[in-house]
Amino acid sequence: MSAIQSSVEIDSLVNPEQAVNNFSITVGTVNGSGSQTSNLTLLRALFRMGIPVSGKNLFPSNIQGLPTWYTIRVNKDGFLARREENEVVVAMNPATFLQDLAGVVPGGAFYYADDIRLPINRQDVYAYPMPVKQITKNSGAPSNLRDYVANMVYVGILAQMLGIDLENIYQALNFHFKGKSKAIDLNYGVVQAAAEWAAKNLEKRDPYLVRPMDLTRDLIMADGNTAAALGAIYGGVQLVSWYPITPASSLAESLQTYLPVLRKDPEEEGKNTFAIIQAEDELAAIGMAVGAGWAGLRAMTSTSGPGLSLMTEYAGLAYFAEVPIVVWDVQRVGPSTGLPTRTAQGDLTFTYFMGHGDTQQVILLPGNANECFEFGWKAFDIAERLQMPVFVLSDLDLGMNNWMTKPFEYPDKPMDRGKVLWEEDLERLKGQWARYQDIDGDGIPYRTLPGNRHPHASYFARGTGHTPDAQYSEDPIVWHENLERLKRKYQTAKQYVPKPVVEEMRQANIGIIAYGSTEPAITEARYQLQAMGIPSNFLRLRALPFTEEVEEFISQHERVIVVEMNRDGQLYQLLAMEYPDKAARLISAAYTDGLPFTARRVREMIIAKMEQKNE
Amino acid sequence: MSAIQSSVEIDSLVNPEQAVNNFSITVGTVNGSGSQTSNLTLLRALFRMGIPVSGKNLFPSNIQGLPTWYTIRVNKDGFLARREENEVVVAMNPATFLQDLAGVVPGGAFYYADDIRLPINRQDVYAYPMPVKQITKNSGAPSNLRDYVANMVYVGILAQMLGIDLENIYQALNFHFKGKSKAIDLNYGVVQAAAEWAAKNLEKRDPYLVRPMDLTRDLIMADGNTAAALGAIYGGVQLVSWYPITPASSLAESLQTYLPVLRKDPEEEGKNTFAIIQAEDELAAIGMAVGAGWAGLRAMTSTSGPGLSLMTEYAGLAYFAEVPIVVWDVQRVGPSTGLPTRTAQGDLTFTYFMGHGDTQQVILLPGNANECFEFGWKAFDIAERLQMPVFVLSDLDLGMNNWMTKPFEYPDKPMDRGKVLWEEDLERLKGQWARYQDIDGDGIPYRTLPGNRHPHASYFARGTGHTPDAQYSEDPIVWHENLERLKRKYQTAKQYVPKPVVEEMRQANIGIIAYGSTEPAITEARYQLQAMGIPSNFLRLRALPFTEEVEEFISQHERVIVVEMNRDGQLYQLLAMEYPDKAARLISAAYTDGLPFTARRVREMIIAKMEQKNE
Amino acid sequence: MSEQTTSSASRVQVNLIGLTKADYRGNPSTLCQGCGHNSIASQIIAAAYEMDIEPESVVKFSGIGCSSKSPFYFLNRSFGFNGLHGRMPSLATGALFADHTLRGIGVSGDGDTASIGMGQFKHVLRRNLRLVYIVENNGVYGLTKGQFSATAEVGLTLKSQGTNPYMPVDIAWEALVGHATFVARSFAGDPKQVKELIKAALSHNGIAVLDIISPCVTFNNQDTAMHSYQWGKNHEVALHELAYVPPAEEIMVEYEEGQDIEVTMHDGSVVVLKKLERDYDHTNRVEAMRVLEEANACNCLITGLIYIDTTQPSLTDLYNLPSTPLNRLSENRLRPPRESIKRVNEWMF
Amino acid sequence: MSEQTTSSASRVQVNLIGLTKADYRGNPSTLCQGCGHNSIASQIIAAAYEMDIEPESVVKFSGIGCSSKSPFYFLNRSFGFNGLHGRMPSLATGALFADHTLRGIGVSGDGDTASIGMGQFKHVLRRNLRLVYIVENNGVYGLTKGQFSATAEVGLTLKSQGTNPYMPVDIAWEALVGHATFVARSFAGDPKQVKELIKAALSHNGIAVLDIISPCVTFNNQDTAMHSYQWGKNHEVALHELAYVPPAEEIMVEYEEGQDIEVTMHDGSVVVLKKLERDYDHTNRVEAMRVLEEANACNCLITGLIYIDTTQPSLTDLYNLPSTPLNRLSENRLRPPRESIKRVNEWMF
Ligand SMILES: Cc1ncc(C[n+]2csc(CCOP(=O)(O)OP(=O)(O)O)c2C)c(N)n1
Ligand SMILES: Cc1ncc(C[n+]2csc(CCOP(=O)(O)OP(=O)(O)O)c2C)c(N)n1
Ligand code: SF4
Ligand code: SF4
Ligand SMILES: [Mg+2]
Ligand SMILES: [Mg+2]
Repeated sequence: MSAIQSSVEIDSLVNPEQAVNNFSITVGTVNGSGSQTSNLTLLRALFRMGIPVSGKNLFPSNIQGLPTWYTIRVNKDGFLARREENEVVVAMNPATFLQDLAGVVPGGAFYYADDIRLPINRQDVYAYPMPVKQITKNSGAPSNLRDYVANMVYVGILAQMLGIDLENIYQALNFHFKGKSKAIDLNYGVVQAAAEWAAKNLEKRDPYLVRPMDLTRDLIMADGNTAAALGAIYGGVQLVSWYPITPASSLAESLQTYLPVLRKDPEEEGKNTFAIIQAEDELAAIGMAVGAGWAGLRAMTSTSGPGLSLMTEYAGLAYFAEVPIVVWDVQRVGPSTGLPTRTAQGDLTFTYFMGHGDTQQVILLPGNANECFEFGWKAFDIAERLQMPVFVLSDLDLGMNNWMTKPFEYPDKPMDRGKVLWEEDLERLKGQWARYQDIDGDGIPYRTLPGNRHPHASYFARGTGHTPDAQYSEDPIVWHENLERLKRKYQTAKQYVPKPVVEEMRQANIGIIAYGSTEPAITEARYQLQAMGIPSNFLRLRALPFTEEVEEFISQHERVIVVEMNRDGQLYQLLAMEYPDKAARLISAAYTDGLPFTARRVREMIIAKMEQKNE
Repeated sequence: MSAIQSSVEIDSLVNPEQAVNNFSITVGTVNGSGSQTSNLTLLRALFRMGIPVSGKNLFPSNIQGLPTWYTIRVNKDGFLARREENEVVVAMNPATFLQDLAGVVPGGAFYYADDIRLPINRQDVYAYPMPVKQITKNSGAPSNLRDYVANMVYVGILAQMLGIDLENIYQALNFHFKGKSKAIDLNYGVVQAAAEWAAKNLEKRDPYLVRPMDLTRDLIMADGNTAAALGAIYGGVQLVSWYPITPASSLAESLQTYLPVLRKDPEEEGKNTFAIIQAEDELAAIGMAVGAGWAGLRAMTSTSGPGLSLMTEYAGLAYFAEVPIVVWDVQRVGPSTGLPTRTAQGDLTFTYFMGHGDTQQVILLPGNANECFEFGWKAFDIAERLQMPVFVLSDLDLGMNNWMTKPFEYPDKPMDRGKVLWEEDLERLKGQWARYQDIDGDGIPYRTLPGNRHPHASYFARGTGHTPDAQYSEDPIVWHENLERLKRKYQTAKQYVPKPVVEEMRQANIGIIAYGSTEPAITEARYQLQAMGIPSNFLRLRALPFTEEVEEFISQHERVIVVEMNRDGQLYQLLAMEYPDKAARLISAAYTDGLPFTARRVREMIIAKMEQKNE
Repeated sequence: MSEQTTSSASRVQVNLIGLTKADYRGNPSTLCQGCGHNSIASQIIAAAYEMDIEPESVVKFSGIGCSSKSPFYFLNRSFGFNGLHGRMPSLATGALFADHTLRGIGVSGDGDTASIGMGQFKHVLRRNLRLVYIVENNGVYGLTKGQFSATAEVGLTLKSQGTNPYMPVDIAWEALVGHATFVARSFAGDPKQVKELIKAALSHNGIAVLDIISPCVTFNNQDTAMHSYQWGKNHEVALHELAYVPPAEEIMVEYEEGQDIEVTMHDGSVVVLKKLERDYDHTNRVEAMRVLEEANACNCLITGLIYIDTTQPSLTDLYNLPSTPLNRLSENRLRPPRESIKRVNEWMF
Repeated sequence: MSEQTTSSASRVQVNLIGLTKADYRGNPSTLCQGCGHNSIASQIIAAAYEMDIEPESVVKFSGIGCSSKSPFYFLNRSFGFNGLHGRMPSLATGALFADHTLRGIGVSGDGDTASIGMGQFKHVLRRNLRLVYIVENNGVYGLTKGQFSATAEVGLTLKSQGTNPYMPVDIAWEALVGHATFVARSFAGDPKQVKELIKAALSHNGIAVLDIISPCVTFNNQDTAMHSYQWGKNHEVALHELAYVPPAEEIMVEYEEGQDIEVTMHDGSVVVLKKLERDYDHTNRVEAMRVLEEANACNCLITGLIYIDTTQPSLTDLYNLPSTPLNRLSENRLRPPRESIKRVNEWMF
């Protein structure tokens, strides 16, 4: 597993002060052994100590038995991207013991279950055995439950050895088990036993420690899929049709969990103002969403690559018949089935051109859990305003890992239901209206919804050519004008999609454009580059179509490096296409291997690209 | 129907000499009334007279009853693109009588069935009534068959009035009815009766005439779908899986017609060396092709927009699992169901990016019926050589209309079955081989085929990450390297795909890039522009990936206008993306309304674009 | 019958809700003359008119095909969506959640349902969506000019297509096995039965599958073809004579004790099944299958209400929806109150 | 039994073609311990070994899912293609045309076949492709962590999923109605029956559907769940005892006149159905359906060879292919002779 390759980086020398609140912990366990609770407990405890922290799960496409890793990064400066180095490694899995050992930085700490009978073949790390079985037993955990709690042993030992105070562990467990004292006590018992054992039997020799800080008080910890689901709920989602797929499933499952809790109908006690349908596949999932969106519901579906490919035909219909729906694509590594449990940003160009014929799709690009929530509700306003499908491209890293983020904010404006005509409107208009007429010059027509009882309300929707009043037509001019109106509408979209976020540095003369979950790696890399005398400005794109800020940013820099997690430089391609006159300024820095970017990866790509350009 | 709008063009003044072998005939009939035989008979008779001619069918998405038009262009200079002007109009359909009448150029000829009781409200055309029923009756056609042959009346009358000698009509009928004298005589009888009637009763007043020439002797007349099917047969196609869709159906149906005739097994008398399967939908059609291509058959499927969208997921698998298949996309107007019986070039960007994740698909772009044949067989060599899907983008105009073209040439090289290892090869290699290893540095690995009985032959194919020896892998480096190899392979593709065709004019300083069925309109437009003092060079693209000639051509011109039949300028987009440093030279001239381009449309677009750029 | 005939001939006939038959018409058909689909469209118009259904309370759905065009030829005052080939069921499923008071009519073809649409067809049955699902079954793809569809009989030979090598899909049978709660087969050449079945279907609270043999006069109407008018005429065997009796109307059809069966529908209407020669239990799935298998054996065209189960909840019944249609809910019912966001943030840790 | 046991224990056992059981193994399974899919994989290995099948003469296909992973865990010396979710049948259809001498084994799941794969499943049946089509049926989507599949019983409640509201798809039943020529149901907890059925299926010239209840021990193995080991053990009712007798071997299983049924397969092998309590006609579709309906009623798990028709041609039989596999034809058999091009050009006018 090169995920935790050993390699010393200049900036990770073991100087004791450096070693406080500034290291990574990686735990190697067996998939399905329930280590997730232990890892989250550690993560939460550190978060409660006020220390910036992030946790990333590196798991196989498997249910039980294969190796899996969890990495926690503790960083006082708030840099939370993935790192390749591991200062503290916990080895619970015999199958990866040697590899895990090899992954410890020189001078690092290596904790291992002492029933793994393998040689410690390194002198340059501090090795700590953990009598897991014995401690679990001594903790008094009933024998039938010991397997489930064994992983709490490393929680207790790390707490003792790193300086995490147990009260925070307790609170983390209390939260995790929703206050159920039986479960809490059982697990906490093991933690305590382990901590005590460590205090008695282990001598701290490595320098890695945590100390309380006050940097997380106004923050929350959330994964993007949960955030997206909650955002959708505040966006008034009414119909969710989905088909299971990693890494998107937990988005729909969160809707299943939270909708009943948060959406109590104030008027009809105990009724559901929403419906969730698990469809038979993605063709049906998007079909149901299109039907519902057409009929006036806030409809969404969520999927990943393979499912997205299957949604192509309906995506084209929704674009052309002007049906608002929201599609969340939690990206995983493609092409094809690819790496279902790894992250990427590879669906951008495909989604933009999704559907045969001329299509331009609206795409939102959340960069953190908070934006997953925000775009979760905004996507509906945009879709209904534009009468278009809106695709939100998240990814596995953002969607399934826990991110420190600003608290979710209640929507700052009322819902925008777009241009809908009801009975009274048609009364006013004396029934005079035409479904596809561009009254307002913004390319967006008016629509009526099934159930509208006005005798002139109805129209016949279709994927074939139609006149402004929705009659079937093969007339060349009618076709041409309708398609040009759709293009106008796409221009209008620029007014409604989120603008990019720009961060500047003094004397910067290079620009960086990126999007989505790579922000932490890029931010850290920019800091490192600045230290190396290369300040940069950063535009984080949040939507397509591109808004004017993007062109401005490009104009302001002779060199703009487009950084993304795919092979072909997909955003770079779309920018070159959109701004041919400025295309020569653009430089593509793209890479994909399934792992979230590290600051080092970004830094080295940027330096390499600049040298290339200089040659 | 603005398809035959009336409007006089500078270069179509009615000067008698101008009017010989230089006009368009449009026949308006009712869909399903069997006028196709009459129209083809006229077309073939003119072709036999040695006069350059083209025929285009403008039909509705309907089986029976709606208006349909057929336009024959006669042009001594060999310009055969669609024109908007009609010098000779035949009105058989009361529903479009007035519109058809309005569509005649001033000074033109208007033939109409005299049982249509509508006023001739124009003085500036020559109107000729045709007593259709009476002539059919007098011809002696049995009453139960008269409806079927009534349309032969206008064939006879036009023959008489335009100067088509009846012998050619007879030969055309003889060909059409495969020598079946009963049918021939029946139809020819009507033609003769009509010609005689016209000779007696109609006085020729309009100037439009044909005179024999000798410009078609070495040419054939074919539609692109038939040509593609024949080409595929000479390419050794073995498995055809398809699902009906306009305008692609006739491609598979031609395979059904010609395969049994042309593919007699020389070794096993009377056996079929091929299989044609009508699948339940396009997902299955491409799935069968992928299965067959994987197992070593020359496999193809044919479809149009909606079906193409449904093939997305399998296209991604074929790209990633490296399975050779050929997919013909006979383009119609999209997005969505769009205009099923109209033509467009709208699937280019979608196909290039087809499939989630990073994909680059190989695309062939035939420009005439002869190339449909040629690419029909070449596509298999390219697909098997590259172990990739190859998409051939034709369109409705090219696929379903009759084109004058060079005769089909027998393949000039033996089949290239690509890098396949059989038992004896593995013996030689002592079983040492790895499915995805890049031995030759061209990105193309070796493969074995099911049925290979060598104990080391087998491997497990999949859409998930795999090592060079086809084992499942989630390793980041393995993934990255495999994807980079695929990218290398796409570079290699440049050696195998057809190069563009370049036509130059003296002193040209503008370049034109286009592809596919628009060539005749562009050639004619370039001639007109030259006459206006604007010479141009023309690159007709024939494949993606772009070969070096494309970059050279762009470099050689300050302004390169990319002309295409879609809304968004899709080839322009791909060129800008591929050549960012030269993107500023590119100008997009794109338009789509479902009708084939006219020279006027192309000329006016180019002039307009050049003025824009000059501003 | 709900028509109010009046002495004065001058007054146009209107139904109980005051609409004329014209109010139920659609655009003029562009299908071939004599196409079975046209006669089905007119029976839909007649049924809706006679049932006094408010056109605005109906939504039409279809896939792609000649059959799927026909919703454009009836009930112009109803909303309609002509969707994608084979994907009508998902479209209808989503749309019918928007206003559970609407009645859905889906029109599909044998290609649209049994070829490309098999998956969505089978799955909408499992969900018992309240939809009248009409399959206009002609054994071919009409709109693409007569290729075999999945319901074409094995061995059927067509001039331009050769001979069909594959076993046919039996739509009624598939519906039965797929847990459809209303399964009927009929014949476009038997308009009266078609009309009564449509009425019954419109009164059913769940999926009502009507497999209607609807000849394609242009591509598959040779007398020997199982989807032709002639074959249907010669081989139709009706399970029973059907009469639909609207709610709150007494049963007029004369009626033999113990002989006839009354099926009481969700809306209180009654479907009377007048017994013909055979005894038949329309509530027994296995019986229904036996009858269909027999029909194959004796190759005859069994028509009528093959199976019905009025006891199952329909899809929207399962979702405990408010009485107000979902697509009319105001913001305050869709967006949780401001206070709640604080709690949500506390969960995020 | 084809094994050659020898006195000297030192010699490893080989079958008639000289292969050891190891020659039929696959990669080590990465499925959960106790997963039903693993026991099915071992029965496939055992069956192929005991039948003396050359591994290179088998091709494996699957879709996506835990079940679909399992072809990687048996017959490593056979080619295999792990394709797309729900699309295995089309992949197998195309591939098996390449060499008609190969036997296809397709492994799918209930989600892969009955949810997303319903369409391709039904259509491969109509074509009677010579394929052993194994559905490892556990009522859930294992690989995506336990959501309900289309075969989950209505009302099934799972902690993380709530209660399943939709009617289940009965795969054996669907196969019957879809004209499958070999339909069996079995239970991963009954390995002997599974093995004999796989042998029979491998000898069938056409599509052989094996609907095997294969418990997901991680997500759907509560004793009350119809796809659990416990439920299967308590409710299994075998239609008969099965014994597969290879071609040219005399029938050893002791055997009661008139009581047992012999089914002679395409390759000359015989499947003996030893009668248990009930009489059962395995050649009668309606009978088969009745039995399945009864099984639902009495809710028991009917297992065995439910239906077989050995008289139908398989898909490739219909295509009049040469004896040489298509994928071994030389250029001179694929490209028409040079002369022919002239004639072709004459046609073009
Ligand atoms: C995805 C897709 N594939 C193919 C087509 C072409 N197509 C249009 S209608 C049709 C078949 C219609 O047959 P059926 O449903 O039986 O309707 P019918 O015309 O016979 O009434 C097909 C294949 C399409 N529109 N979309
Ligand atoms: C198009 C597509 N949609 C969704 C998925 C995600 N997915 C993988 S396996 C699976 C379900 C597998 O269930 P089943 O076929 O029953 O197999 P099991 O794991 O239960 O053995 C799904 C939905 C996918 N791989 N492709
Ligand atoms: S082609 Fe057949 S199905 Fe289509 S309209 Fe004509 S008769 Fe009807
Ligand atoms: S999750 Fe279920 S189906 Fe998948 S391997 Fe584990 S037990 Fe088997
Ligand atoms: Mg049909
Ligand atoms: Mg399953």
